[in-house]
Amino acid sequence: MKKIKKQELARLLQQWQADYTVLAPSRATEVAAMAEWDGKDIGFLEWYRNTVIPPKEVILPNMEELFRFQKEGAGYRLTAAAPEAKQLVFGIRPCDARALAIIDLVFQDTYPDDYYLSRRQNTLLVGLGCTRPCDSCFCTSMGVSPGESGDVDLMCTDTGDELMIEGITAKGKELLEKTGGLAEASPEDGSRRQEAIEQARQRITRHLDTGGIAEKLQRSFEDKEFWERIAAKCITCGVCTFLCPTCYCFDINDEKTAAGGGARFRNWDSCSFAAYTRMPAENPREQKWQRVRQKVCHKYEFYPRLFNIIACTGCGRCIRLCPVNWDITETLKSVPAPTTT
Amino acid sequence: MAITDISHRQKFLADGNAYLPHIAVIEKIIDETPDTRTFHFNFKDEKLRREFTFASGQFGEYSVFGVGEATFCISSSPTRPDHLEFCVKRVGSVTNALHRLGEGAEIGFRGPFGNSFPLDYLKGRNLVFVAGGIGLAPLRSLIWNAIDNRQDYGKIDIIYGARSAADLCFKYDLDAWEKDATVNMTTTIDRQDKAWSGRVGFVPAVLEQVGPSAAGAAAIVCGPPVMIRFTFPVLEKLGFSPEQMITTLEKRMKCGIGKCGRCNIGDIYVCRDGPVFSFAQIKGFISGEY
Amino acid sequence: MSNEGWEPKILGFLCKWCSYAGADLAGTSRKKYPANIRIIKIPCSGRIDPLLIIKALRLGFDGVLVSGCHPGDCHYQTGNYRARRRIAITKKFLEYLGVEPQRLQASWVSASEGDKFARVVAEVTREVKEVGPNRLFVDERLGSQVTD
Amino acid sequence: MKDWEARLRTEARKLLEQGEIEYLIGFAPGSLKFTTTPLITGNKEDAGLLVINPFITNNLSVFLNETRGRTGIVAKGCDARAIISLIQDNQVAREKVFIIGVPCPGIIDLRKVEKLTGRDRDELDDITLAGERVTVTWDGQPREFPAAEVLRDDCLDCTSPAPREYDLLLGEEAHAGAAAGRGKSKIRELEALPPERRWDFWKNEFSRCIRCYACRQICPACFCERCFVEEAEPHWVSPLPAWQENLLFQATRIIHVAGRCVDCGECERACPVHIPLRLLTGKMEDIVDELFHYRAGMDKNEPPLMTAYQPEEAEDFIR
Repeated sequence: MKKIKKQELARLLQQWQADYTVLAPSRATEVAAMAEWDGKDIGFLEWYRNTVIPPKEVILPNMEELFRFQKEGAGYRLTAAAPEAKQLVFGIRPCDARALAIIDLVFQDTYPDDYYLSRRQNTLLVGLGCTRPCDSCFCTSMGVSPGESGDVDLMCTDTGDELMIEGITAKGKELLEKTGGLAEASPEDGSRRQEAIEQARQRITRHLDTGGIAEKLQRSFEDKEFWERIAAKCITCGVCTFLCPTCYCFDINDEKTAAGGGARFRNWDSCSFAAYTRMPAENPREQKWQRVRQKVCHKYEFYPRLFNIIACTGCGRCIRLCPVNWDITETLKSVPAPTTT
Repeated sequence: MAITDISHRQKFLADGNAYLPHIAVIEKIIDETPDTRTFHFNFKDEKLRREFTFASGQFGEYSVFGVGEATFCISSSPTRPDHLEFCVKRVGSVTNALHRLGEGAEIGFRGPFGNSFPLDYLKGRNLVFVAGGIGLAPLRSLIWNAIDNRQDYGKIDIIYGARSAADLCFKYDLDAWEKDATVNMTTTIDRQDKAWSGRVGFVPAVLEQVGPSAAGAAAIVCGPPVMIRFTFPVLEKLGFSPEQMITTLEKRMKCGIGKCGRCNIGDIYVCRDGPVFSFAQIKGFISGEY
Repeated sequence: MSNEGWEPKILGFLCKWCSYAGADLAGTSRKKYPANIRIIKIPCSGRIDPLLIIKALRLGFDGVLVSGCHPGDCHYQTGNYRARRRIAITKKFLEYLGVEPQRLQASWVSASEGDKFARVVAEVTREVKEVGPNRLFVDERLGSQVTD
Repeated sequence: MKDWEARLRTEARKLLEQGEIEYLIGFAPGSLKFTTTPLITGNKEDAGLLVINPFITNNLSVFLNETRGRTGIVAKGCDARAIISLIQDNQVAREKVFIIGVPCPGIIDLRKVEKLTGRDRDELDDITLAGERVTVTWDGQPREFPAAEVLRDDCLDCTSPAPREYDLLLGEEAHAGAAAGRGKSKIRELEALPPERRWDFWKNEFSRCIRCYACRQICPACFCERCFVEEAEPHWVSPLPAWQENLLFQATRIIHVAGRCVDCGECERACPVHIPLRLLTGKMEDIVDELFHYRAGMDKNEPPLMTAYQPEEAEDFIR
């Protein structure tokens, strides 16, 4: 394990900037998001708790060009851009890093998704443990520790004046090896780090028992009355899904220009929208309660059945950003317990 | 930024980027009904044309560049590989754009995607095809496939209906099957119609009248959702087990490869795990939401 | 960018009962007016939706003209009055967003006013020309959506 | 406000018990600090959950299409105007609603509190509003501020904090915008800019729109069964979150709700990326007032702005 004084962080990031496009928490666009680091400002160490826009945006952007087309005579010419340069995300939280590990499963499945996977491969994640979790956070209930992560390449822990830096993956360890200006952490540093991790864990105040949740949901699937009650105050906007670090659903759309050219893009989509599944003849999820049910069950029932993991990391964005304070933890707590028949 | 020309890639999905279409040329357009057309197409690239293979029941994603993509099954049979076909009803922006294209126009094609009709299970059985409207499109791939391998199958019953005589698709096929002594063809329309001298009645009711035996048979059903919902109970009454009833589901799709999420039903993605399912697989969810 | 040789493209939404016939009359009586206008026939000026206006600007038209029947003459009694409110609001609002007011124009032209139609098109074209090309919505990535 | 809350609970329970109303729409405590959440219920026991505090931010009239029978609804001044507007537009029948009016002292804008205190909302101990003063407590220390510094902009501009239409009114007092007009100072600044700077401003703001449609979904005036954005043929607006399409969507939406929008400010609050939508709705309110001397949701018997006309009006721009 290595360490660095917090005020030295800019020098460290500058060093990494030589080989990577460095992204770090930023408020340049009004709300916190991962954005290209400006080469000096490390003020985020003070204000940053988590981003509003989840870092999945770095790997799965809300508007991603798939390829371009250009009309040539009677036909078309297609061109695709090469993958982008290597990037390094500094400061990703353990919940969001876990979220990427979770959605990796779907993008690796059956037909590998070249766009997602190449970005993923080209991106180095440097985690930063939480010291001030929000009151909406419930990561510990989802198997995530706010202070540590195995889902990043390098993990940093804030021990007050210093950042402890640990290599997690081979890629991360290699970078750490190459990085100059770091001090070796002592055993005392190690125990201070352990203390910080433990403290972060203690600061999580929201808890959810997910035991048997998939089974409960499966049994309640046809309980229309329950779902109508749950859905009543939902306004079916896309806030919770778009800003969820594990929501990966997308749409594909073309944009064209006057000169017969254009591009195909993919953009985030949401199962909260009626148009998402609407077909000319009918819509399997026309009703609000059906869409709310889809959102909840996809995360806590279908995804676990497919990939053996719940598609939620307890980041709490859906709770704190919801315009009507629709709280997923309350919903899950109110799923009727299985009745023995 | 490096730009690569990908117009002439010769790799199919298995080892290529599944989002990039291959360019295909529309060779022929057939008006099926006032709002439905069949397009014959072929890949622009010679090598792709030779090497492309698919199975009955699989689908593709078809692009009109600048408008978008839509999902259609391949409606021709792999036993007749000189060209490929798909059938389009005019309902939205992409389908309208396809209808505006003429012969010689270039489109994009991604596929083939999805599973296919279970030929191993069907071989040696009597086949009962039940279709409504444009729902015949996916089945006709299998029907021609079976006819071209006639010795592999038992009796073939086809029960096909549409709202009116004008809405019957693939009339040239209906004629051919009518004339084929090895096929028992029944065509019906929903309501009496001056231009029609044949049978009148809804598909499920006509199916009951025809009453094919369930013994050693399999029923393959495709049509509007409401027809499918009423057809399964009739088949049950005729003695078909849920495993003997096969259908192909239509859902809104974008990616075709089990990622974008909209065709998700429980833990399946219709595009990746379907679109062909037995009633045994889907009866759990067909009663409720789907 | 130089505007030399540039001619504005103006989209005209014309009520079929009056202005469209007025445009027809201008044509058949060989009135000269600038060829800058592309015409869409609408059933009544009351059909105009702010969406149509903004969409036209989004597509790159340099100006939009909505033309209907004179007050009191609407085939459907009140369509043009309703259009008037809508256009008034749209114009003020677009101006606030930063759209030059000259880009949205309105006129009352009856079926017998071929002359007036020609004059309106000439005036609108001149005013839009003065403001210059519409680059409001130009896409930095892909270029313009403007179609001919 | 505590008295109002107690009275509300009693009255609401009585109304449900007596069958005067079948449903109740009000506010219950939220699951996070300083939040409330809409309560939509037919169960009289739930009346005990009702709260009235300076955090009852939602405009509950958006839920009126959720209930089938006669519905009791808790309404602040702006919410009552939204209901009136819905009545004018035949979206809600007056008889269908039982309006429980709350004379609104103003709603606290938590983003303003965060800016003022330099603390995130969950790190504050308490926020109390009393008349013109607000007390915010953090690290155990209470600190006092003028209420105008933390009230929502739309509250600062509010001219009808007391509901204009109600069946039951909690309390009597209602301060009409202590600092009326203050909430629109940014609009005035924008107006003073040259057009291209204004366009650049909006281009920049809308480039971060993620197209979640929270603004539309939270809006009581956006009641179309199918929004133009979802039309497939023609595809008026691309679903791609490009700034052009985002602005095309929002500009059209704001014009569509002209004369219906009561400037309740909910779209701006709901926006997860903080696009200052009130700079649009507030301006639209001004335009409608200036051109037609009309204000949305003031009188249920008045015809809606866009269906009415005066033979002689707003002619000057027409050739």
